[in-house]
Amino acid sequence: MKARILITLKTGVLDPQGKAIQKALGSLNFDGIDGVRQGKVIEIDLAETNEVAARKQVSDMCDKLLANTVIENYDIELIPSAA
Amino acid sequence: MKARILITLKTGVLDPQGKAIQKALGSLNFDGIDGVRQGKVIEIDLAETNEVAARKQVSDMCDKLLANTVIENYDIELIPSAA
Amino acid sequence: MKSAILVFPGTNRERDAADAIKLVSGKAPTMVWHQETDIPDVDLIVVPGGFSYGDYLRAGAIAARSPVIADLMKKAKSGITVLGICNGFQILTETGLLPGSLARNTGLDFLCHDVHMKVDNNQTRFSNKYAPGQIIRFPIAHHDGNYFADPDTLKKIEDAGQVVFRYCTPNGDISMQGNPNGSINNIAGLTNSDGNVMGLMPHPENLIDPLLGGTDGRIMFESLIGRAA
Amino acid sequence: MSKLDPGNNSEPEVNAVLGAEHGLAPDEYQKIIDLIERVPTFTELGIFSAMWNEHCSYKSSKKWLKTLPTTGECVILGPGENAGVVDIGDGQVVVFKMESHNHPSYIEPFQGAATGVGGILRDVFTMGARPIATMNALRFGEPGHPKTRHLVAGVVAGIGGYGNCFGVPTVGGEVNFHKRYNGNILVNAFAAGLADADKIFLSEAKGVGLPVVYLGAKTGRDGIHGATMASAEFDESIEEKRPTVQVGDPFTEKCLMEACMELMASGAVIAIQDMGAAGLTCSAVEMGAKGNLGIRLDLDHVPCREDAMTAYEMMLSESQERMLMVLDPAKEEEARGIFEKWGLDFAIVGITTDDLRFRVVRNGIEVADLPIKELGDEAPEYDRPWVAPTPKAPLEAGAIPDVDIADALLTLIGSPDLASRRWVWEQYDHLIQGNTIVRPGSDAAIVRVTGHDKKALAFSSDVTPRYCEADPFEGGKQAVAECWRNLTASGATPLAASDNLNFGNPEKPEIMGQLVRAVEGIGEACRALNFPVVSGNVSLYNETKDEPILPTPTIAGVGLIEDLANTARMAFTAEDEIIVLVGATDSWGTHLGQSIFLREICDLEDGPPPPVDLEQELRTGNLVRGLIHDHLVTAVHDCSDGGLAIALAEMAIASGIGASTNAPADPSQVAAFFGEDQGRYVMTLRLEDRDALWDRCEKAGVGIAEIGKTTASELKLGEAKPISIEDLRDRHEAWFPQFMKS
Ligand SMILES: Nc1ncnc2c1ncn2[C@@H]1O[C@H](COP(=O)(O)OP(=O)(O)O)[C@@H](O)[C@H]1O
Ligand SMILES: [Mg+2]
Repeated sequence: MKARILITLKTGVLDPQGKAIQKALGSLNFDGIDGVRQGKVIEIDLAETNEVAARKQVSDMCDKLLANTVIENYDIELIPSAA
Repeated sequence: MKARILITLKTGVLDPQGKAIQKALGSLNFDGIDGVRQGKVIEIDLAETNEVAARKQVSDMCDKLLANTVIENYDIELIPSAA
Repeated sequence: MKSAILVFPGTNRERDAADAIKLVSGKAPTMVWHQETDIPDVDLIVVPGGFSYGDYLRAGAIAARSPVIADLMKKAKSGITVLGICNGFQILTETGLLPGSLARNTGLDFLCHDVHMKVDNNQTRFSNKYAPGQIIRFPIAHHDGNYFADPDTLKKIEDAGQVVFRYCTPNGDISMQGNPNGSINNIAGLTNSDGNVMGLMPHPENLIDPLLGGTDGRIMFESLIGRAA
Repeated sequence: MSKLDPGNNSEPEVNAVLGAEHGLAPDEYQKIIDLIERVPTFTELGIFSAMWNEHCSYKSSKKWLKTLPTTGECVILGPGENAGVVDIGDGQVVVFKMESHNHPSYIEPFQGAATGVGGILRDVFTMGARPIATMNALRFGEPGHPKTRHLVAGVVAGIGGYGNCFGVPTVGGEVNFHKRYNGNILVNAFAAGLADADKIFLSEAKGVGLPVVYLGAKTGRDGIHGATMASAEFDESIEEKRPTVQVGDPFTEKCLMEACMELMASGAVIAIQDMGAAGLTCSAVEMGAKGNLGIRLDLDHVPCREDAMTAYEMMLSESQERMLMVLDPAKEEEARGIFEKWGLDFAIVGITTDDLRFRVVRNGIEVADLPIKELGDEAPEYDRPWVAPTPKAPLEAGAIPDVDIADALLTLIGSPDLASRRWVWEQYDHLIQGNTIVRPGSDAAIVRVTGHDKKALAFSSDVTPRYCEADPFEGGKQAVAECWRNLTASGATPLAASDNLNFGNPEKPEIMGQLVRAVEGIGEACRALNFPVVSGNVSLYNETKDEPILPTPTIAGVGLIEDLANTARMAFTAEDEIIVLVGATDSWGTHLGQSIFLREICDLEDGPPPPVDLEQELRTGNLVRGLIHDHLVTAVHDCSDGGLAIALAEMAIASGIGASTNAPADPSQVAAFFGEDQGRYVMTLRLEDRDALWDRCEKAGVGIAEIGKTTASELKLGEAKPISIEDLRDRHEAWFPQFMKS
């Protein structure tokens, strides 16, 4: 099983990278950009094959390490391995 | 329209971050982890409402700025705004 | 004064901190490896600068989950003095011992240069040898020093006088001009609500000798000694 | 599918065509067959191509490198190991080297520059020295070229990203822009470390039947053919020569260094060699050949991070942050413990043998069996044809327009090659380790020797490529002289140098001529100044579509300061002091050929470069050092790019104190203020020391001219209109940040 975790900043939390990208896109003449946010994606190959157990394991990982839940949200997507 | 861009390292490119995360998860006693890769996710709010045009615009952004195509791949997902 | 310095893989300013402490207190600190579960009984625990675990994932994140942290939390809660410098500050926010978090510098670049700071609170064990409102000059060397706290937390911090140092211009203006990294309210260093744990981004340990351009950093260590002598 | 495709597991047939694809000329391929009396296996061909390419074998340059002076009173170990070793007294040595990472940095500037820093740091700590300082000499294309800004941003961030995380101060370097680097940038990285003289570690294996141990990061398919690429010209097919880019992991390198230091202290290390260019191949062959031993590697034990790697791939991988060691078997467990503590891989991958063969086994099958000494010793060595460059005619009398001196100064101080490099070095941690006494932005950086109150080392890196283009011999001399002069201006005694020779395609006689003449110039200057070359690196084929770079022999020098009290800075220290120009002829300045003034103001790159009188250089430098030691001068700055006017402006900007000069009696005001005559220093002194100073100059036979006084806050050059220091500083500081923002 593969887990894809999207980690994004909570609304209201400062995002200097997102802001800088927005500015840079502007100066490259891309327009119509109303906002940019940058986050992380972490992909984990898991031995676990049961979806419920996998989700539980990954959300534990997020709470304990992968996300700083004071400032970040996470979202887990599970992708079963091609059998 | 909102675009979500996943930027990940090409296969074979060393991912020190992923490696460090994998080790850290191991020492937190998570097991059955066969691999970890870290990438970036960038979310952009676009004024553009046409899907084809939006995809073209975002992939231009990726080539010109957002991704380092020497070592990174990107993948674009478009999410129409709730009207 | 007995002191200990925590060392994580990737820590790289532990020698600088040890030199400063030794110079001021005459006693070399004990180096404590991150795998250890007991920190010796000391008056001061320093979490030094560097790139623990390469700052991978988030600056300080992996270090904050090391075995040694449990005892650090325990000792901090019992009132032992804890000083986190640069990466140490980032680690302390990741453990929750200090409020808020440190984001990438607004300009996105790593920055190494001198900054000015105003002493906002000289009634702490870290700053009692500075004059109130004194303008001091410290070097910075960081990539993620942009202090952030949500409005409620920020209000609590400010109301309780937890801010010890603020970035300022050479003449003492607390403005964006004097702010190298975008920190909210120009916060360069702050304590926890009990006042025994402080984190700051600038490097007092690199300004302890006139030969190196000044001694403003030394005063912080002297403040700490004064208390624990 | 290309036969070089690292993903291709079925081995191609080995023949001359495949040899050519590996960069081996037909006669080189034949030489292999003659040597081993059979057709090599695919893996063996890979090994030969790695050992015999330009980067590892120095086949075009060796003949000329041998002519450089490499010994001296202070030299403990010259070229031949990972880095040079120089005595600094008290039982301590400084270990240093400079190395290029040009091609990779052009392809992926961040990672290319980062891994360049990683490589040079490894060279230094492999010898048992803890790194204390790094420098970087960078050349980019013209600022207006569409790629330049991206390359500058990436390279600077990459150097900072690696050095800052590793924890070594980056204290110096160079940045130049010129259109001849549009297609080939240069990234030369220097590192210096400290060690005890009796605790230097070498790569020579000793003892038969001992374990060969692999340490550090895992092996991937990174940079396979990196060394071959560094020996080929860029062309349209560069994309194809781009297998996987190497990514640096400074965190792992920092752990590797700490682990190596612990391991060395434990007494377990018999021989050690880092895996740099052509990784496992070069390191294993070198350890065996130097020790007159054979090596047998069993690749099944090599820690890999990718599946199904072939022997060929493993032997050629340039994955970073790896080491090879021969260990004392009695200490094996202790050694393993240290590496595990630091979270690094530790694997026994081979054994030393007495048969002088280099044997490689994969899946139980021997895939290489080669004579180990011949792999290095029999590498081709060429005496390539060369032609001496034609000397440039002196500038014509009317070539120099009469311009406003003040306006010209304002233009020059904010021009790409003279503007402040603050934007660059503020991204480098230059303070870590708490010993940086003089920060970047001065003549030489000064770093205190840990554990000493007074003792320090000075570092400088220099070369003026436009001089080398006009006359490689004088340019080579000048690079050495300027480095030596910068060290001297800080009060240091220059000890020794490392050279990084960057040139175009040596198969072209005119390029080979540049190399030969530059090396001759460097040799002559090093001999005259007692400044031996103890390490270095050669980077050739820096050309794209037939356009070579400017010849760029970078010189990085190290000087010793016995007492920090006896040093000088370039900042003026007080108003109303006398300003003198020492080392001058009767005139304040004469030479405008190849000057910055000529290029920036007249849009002309012409004439011969300024000649260097080495005997005069030595006399002047020794005098200046004596004056600094005796505290007879209060500020010292060497006169280089941009001449006297720029030197004065830099001293004013550094201090906030102004200067006013007399009107020079010279026939040309422009030459007086902007001439780049060599061997000169601008200094200040107190009024009461005037007689003593003139006396010293006279005794030393060194020319001195009193040129003016320090003043409040303006710079006034002769009759020209005064310029406020604020204006000068603004111009000086503005260019780089503005360029990077635009
Ligand atoms: N231009 C040079 N001048 C003097 N010595 C050089 C020069 N180029 C290379 N060397 C020396 O040749 C040896 C081999 O260099 P190199 O292959 O670059 O080292 P490494 O194997 O550490 O990468 C080193 O000892 C180096 O110092
Ligand atoms: Mg080496």
